[in-house]
Amino acid sequence: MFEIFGVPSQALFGQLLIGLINGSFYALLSLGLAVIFGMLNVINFTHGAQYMMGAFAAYLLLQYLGLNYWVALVVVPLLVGASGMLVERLFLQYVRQLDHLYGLILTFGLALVIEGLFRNYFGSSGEPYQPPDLLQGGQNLGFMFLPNYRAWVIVFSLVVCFVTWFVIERTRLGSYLRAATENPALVRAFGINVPRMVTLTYGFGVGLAALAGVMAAPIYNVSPQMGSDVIIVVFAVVVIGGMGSILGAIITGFALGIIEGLTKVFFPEASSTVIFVIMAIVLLIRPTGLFGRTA
Amino acid sequence: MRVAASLAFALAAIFANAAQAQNPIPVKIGVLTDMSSLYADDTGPGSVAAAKLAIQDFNPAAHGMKVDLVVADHQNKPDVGASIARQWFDVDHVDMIVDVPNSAVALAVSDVTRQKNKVFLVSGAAISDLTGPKCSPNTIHWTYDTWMLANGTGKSVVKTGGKTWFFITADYAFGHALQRDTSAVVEANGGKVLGSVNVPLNNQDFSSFLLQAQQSKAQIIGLANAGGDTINSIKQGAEFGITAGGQHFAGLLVFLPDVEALGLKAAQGLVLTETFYWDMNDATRAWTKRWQVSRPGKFPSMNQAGVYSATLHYLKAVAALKSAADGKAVVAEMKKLPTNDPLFGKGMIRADGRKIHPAYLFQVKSPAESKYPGDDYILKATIPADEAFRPMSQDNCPLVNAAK
Amino acid sequence: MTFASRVGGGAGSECQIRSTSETVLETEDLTKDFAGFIAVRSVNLRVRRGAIHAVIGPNGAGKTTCFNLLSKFLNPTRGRIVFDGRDITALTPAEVARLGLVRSFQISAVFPHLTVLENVRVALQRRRGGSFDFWRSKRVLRAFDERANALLADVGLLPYANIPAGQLPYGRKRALEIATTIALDPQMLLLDEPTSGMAREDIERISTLIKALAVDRTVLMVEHNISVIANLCDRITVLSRGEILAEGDYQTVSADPAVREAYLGTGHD
Amino acid sequence: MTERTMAERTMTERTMVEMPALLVVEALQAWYGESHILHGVTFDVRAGEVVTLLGRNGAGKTTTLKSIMGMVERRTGAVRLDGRELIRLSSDAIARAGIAICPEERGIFASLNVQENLLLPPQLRPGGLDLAQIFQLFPNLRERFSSQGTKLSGGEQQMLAIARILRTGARLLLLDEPTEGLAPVIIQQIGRTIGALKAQGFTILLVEQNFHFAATIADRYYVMEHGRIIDRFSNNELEANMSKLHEYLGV
Amino acid sequence: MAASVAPPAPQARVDRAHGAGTAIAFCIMVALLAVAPFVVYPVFLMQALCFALFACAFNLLVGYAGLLSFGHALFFGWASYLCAHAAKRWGFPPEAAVLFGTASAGVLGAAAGFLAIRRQGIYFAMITLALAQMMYFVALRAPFTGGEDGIQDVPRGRLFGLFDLSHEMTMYVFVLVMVIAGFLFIYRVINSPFGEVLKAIRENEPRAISLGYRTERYKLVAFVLSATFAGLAGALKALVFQLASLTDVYWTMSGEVVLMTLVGGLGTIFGPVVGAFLIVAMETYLAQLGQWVLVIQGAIFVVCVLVFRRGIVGELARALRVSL
Repeated sequence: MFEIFGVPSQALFGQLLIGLINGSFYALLSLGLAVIFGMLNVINFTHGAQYMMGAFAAYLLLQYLGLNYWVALVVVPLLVGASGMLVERLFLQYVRQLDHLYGLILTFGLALVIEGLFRNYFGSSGEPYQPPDLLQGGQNLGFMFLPNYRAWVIVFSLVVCFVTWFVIERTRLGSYLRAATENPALVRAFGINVPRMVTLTYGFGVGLAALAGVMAAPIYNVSPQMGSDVIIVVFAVVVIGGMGSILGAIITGFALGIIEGLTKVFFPEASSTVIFVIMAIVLLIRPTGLFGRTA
Repeated sequence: MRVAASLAFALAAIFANAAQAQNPIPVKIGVLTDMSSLYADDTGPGSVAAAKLAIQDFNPAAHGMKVDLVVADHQNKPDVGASIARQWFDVDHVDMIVDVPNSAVALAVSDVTRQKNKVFLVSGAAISDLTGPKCSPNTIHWTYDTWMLANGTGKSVVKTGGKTWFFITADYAFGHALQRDTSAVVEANGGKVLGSVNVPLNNQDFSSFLLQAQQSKAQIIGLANAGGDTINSIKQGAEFGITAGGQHFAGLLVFLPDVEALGLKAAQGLVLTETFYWDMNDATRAWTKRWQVSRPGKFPSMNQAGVYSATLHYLKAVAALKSAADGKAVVAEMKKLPTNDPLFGKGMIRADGRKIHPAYLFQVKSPAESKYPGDDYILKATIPADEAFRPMSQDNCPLVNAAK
Repeated sequence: MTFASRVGGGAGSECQIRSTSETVLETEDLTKDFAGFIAVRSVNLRVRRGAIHAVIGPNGAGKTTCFNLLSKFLNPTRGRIVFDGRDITALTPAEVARLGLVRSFQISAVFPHLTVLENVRVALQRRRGGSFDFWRSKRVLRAFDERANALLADVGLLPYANIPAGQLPYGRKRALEIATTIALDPQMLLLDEPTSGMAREDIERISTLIKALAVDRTVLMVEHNISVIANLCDRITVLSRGEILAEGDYQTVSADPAVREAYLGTGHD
Repeated sequence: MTERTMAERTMTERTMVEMPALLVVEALQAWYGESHILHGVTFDVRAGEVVTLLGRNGAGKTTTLKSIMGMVERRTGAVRLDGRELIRLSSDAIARAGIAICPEERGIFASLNVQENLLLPPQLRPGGLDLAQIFQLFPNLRERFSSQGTKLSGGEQQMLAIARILRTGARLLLLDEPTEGLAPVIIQQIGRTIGALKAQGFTILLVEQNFHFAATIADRYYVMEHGRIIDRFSNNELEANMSKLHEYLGV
Repeated sequence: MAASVAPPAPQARVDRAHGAGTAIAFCIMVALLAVAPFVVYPVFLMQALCFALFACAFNLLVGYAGLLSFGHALFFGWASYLCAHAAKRWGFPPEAAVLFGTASAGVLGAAAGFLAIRRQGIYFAMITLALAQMMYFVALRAPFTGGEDGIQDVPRGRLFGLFDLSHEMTMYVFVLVMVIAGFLFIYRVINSPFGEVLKAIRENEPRAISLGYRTERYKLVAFVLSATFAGLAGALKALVFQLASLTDVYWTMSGEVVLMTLVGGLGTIFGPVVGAFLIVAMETYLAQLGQWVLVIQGAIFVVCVLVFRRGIVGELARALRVSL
């Protein structure tokens, strides 16, 4: 066993792996945010609240309908995604053409409303949610004990990220999305119902947030403020990756998870600030983020 | 238009309070608490319900008194808390503020209370400085404090074999104080602190810190944090097999609602110190039943019980003085009168403002051991009242020195 | 040709000693490569002092890119730009403007929420100083009103002085933009399609104005309207696909078969 | 030209050509935000024709195409395709009714490759060309099939922009300055392509500044100024109107 | 096509007419604020005044230079800390402590502005956010800031050695005078030769550059001015509450000032003041409602964006056809 900066290498492997797990959540959340920004030109501040709704939906399904984790994994993104589509039809469609500021404030207001309602009904301590039986326990990797559920989180979110990337970058549907991002009026003039596509895209982005919420439920405390705790960080991830860049959001999400993990070893107090330091540096060097198109 | 409306609203609020019948002795109590955030379940609406029960049990009419209650949310911001306190004292004629979880807010409110010569009864906040360097003739620290937590949990854990410790500490003054006090107790009792890690507030993922704790090979992982942070640490600790690997958590500040939120499966085996448990005896159970009328399905925390106990004692003192006007006098009267209530039993208030009662070391039951909702704790030890809190000699409280 | 060091009208004007070399603007091997697409290729342009020089060419020939390079809104991939004997290749757009090489834009560039008068005043203010005076009232700017009104009168915008510029019809916005540019009293103007989208009477007014301006300035303009070019310009450079196709006066250029083909299309007349 | 002579000419044309109008535009007005761009545009295009809108920059030609396609913020008047009123439809519905547009600046999507650009407009009606037919018309596109759209040369981009709207099944094509910024050889090629499309039965409404090019392919012309149609003539009247046209277009 | 053209009015007359509306509104505002402490709780008013100044300073940047900073808490909060520290630990008299806090905010503004103005739009906002969060971290860790307890029990002291600020009314007069002075100064900046250039840059930056303006310098000056006045507001708040805390440097404070300005009316003179009073009133008088505060606040933002996009004063000015 050798040491790196006074930290045993084995410990470091563990930390890297944990960073990757956290990165999975950042990647999933920032992916949804990037998809929404790319298509709707709206910075979706409600994303955190929708992530929280995902976790709560899983909890409620289990509590009141007895539906387990695996069902929730499928049903919750659909439900919360549908609620997102409603939000898009009721509110967001009116701010899409305006300055980003208005979309930001509107979605921020919605996030407050949602969080407030959940606090009213569920209090703030949060609710327990157990990992599914299938994924109980864990593996001893030698350098650390890896809970099965965490391994599942990495694998599953990699798959989701890849599938999303594939759909957007490699399929016909994705080509509609990309084209509509560049020039929605023209795509519409080709006979594609762009407003409906926009609604579905928002629903999809929100569904991704809800999916992340379901996956987070067994790990983190299911509480109304879990979304507002994470939204600013995810927001920073998207900016560092380059607004609207799908690949940028995924790679940056995982990478920042790892960097944050390492910070937790070497300078734990700064672990929640390191992302902002990186954001400042990246923006000073690359004005449009790591993967953003240069204007 | 809306400015005018909000001004009118403000005016109405102020005048409504000014015009009140003056015949009975008026007393106004303000529950200043966290209604919406981190500590809302440990205090918040439950504290309000407890204060109402205290007023009801005291029966103001019988003592020729009229007691009003106001409530506000300090949002865990010292400036918000201080400004509400100021406004209550200046405008709304509030005589006493009770509860105030969050140490920073409590310290700020304590300053304001002393300036305005009113009464401040702390139940929710933990920091022992309130009866130490920051003690005040207008403040009583009721339910618990950091020294008591450190001493209760730290001492008994070391005594039962938990010799080596690793701290996961919330990176702010309260966390550091808790770690400092506990380390002192651990070392004084022959234990050893192997390391610690400071974690930013509202961190979601503790696995990295748990891994560091695991690698320290310490027997005990002391959690010098609170609320959601504690819940997440324990929940993820179970996941990473911390307890299965032979290490144990010591929750330095854990309340019953936190245990409920965690679920017994994750929390089982956790050792913690509290001064009140709803299922202690018939009196506490009867009170809990009444409390649950307004908080269905919940179980009261020690903070909420403390609000009841403090409010009741305060009203007795006011009744004895027949006036709530002079805060210092009321506090002095409260210190003079022995305390007695169904929740904390008999006790007293020291010159430094410390309420003295026994503390209890509990262990969280396993799901199998729990027979009914809320059946969460096994009583491991009772720390007698005279040992539970920091002796006045170690206080550095200026009030006590002045008295000498 | 005039080599006058003209004193601009109104108070607080400054004198500029202008060097008397024949060529005021010169480019050497000017090239702009947009990630593989070469918009401007090895252009060697030479503009005589005091001339009205037109750059023409079909859409997409690189005229606007060329303008952006000259005014430094784009950095050239290769080549050199010399203005008034000074190498300006490495300067910022603001510095170039301060040297007296001022451009207009293809799409009308006004400050839409400022009034017409304020639009011109902003330009006058830059020349006359005090632009960082945040502690003084903007009433001091009234000193510029006389000059601003005179400029507005020149372009026929005086009746509109107090309406927000954004409310002007398109053609008048162009006129305002030109008035604003002139307010700087530049040594050389780069006008990007000054008459496009204008009604005929406006075109005449602007043509007259440009002619009057060029008495003691150099004008380099992109223009589509051949009659304007024929009337105004001393010299014409024809760009096509980023390269100079021909150069000369109107007669020479219009007789050039290559120009006819490139500019007018595969004509058959 | 006076109203009366225009009316007379319309009469003669009607008796000459008995074909029904495929597209009828009547009193079309359009706005961008506060600015009123079209002030009552009226014209028609008969099935199988190539009709060109001429006019200077800013005359409203492009806006006319966009208004037909429903791509402006607000419009009034009438736009009828084969007798069906389209003025209230959204642009995707108009596309499904059978009109396709090839916009100014070509509208090639930078984030899509040639294949994706080509396949982007969905097939909305029967009767569109298939890929084989398209490659016959534009052999270059087959070679550059997987290049990024904006990496093509200007001419290739223009080909791509035209090619992709041929698949949709639209019978009426709106082409906005297809020769803009292109080399003469390419312009000739585009001219031939438009001829071929006409032969295949497509109806084409063209916006052009280059009337020498337009003259090689168009059947009729409308001249626009300040958001109105100010003149019209057919191809065989072109020579006679040459001087007037020079004045209109300012060349 | 012919635009509705007003008969040519001499510019001076228009200025005066425009100024008259603003002057009347200003007089009403001052009169209300002079009477207010006899009717409304003065500490509440002082708090609202501090936020009003903060929002005005912020509005100078976003409303007139078009730069949306999402990190203004940095200047507000740090000025608050430094003023509190100077008054409490170094025993500065209140005027010197406020001056020290304000000046420090200006210096911080110069440093942050130097980095941030190189970027635009959302990226500008993000850089300012990042810088502010980094300074939040410093505030959390630095020994003198007292962590989450903040600097408590800050003495208000005697102004110029004469006026005892521990009297609520004296303090109110002091705060009122400072805030009005700040408000007037910001008004002057907006209506100065410099302000004209700033507006031109906001409207069309490339055009301003082509006129020879080195726009980044103007933006930097605007940034520093905005930071300085945000600092003045923060320093005053520290004295009013006798407390400087982490709340004021956290990003939520930056968000709050955006909301105040937006609700009141972006780019209007009085909007930020109205917005600040409204939001502070809401937070104070709705505090009893607990969790519902969040819901009500959120709903107000949604309604504002959907219905009153110009903000209260912006919509009012539009309805009355005056500039406020």
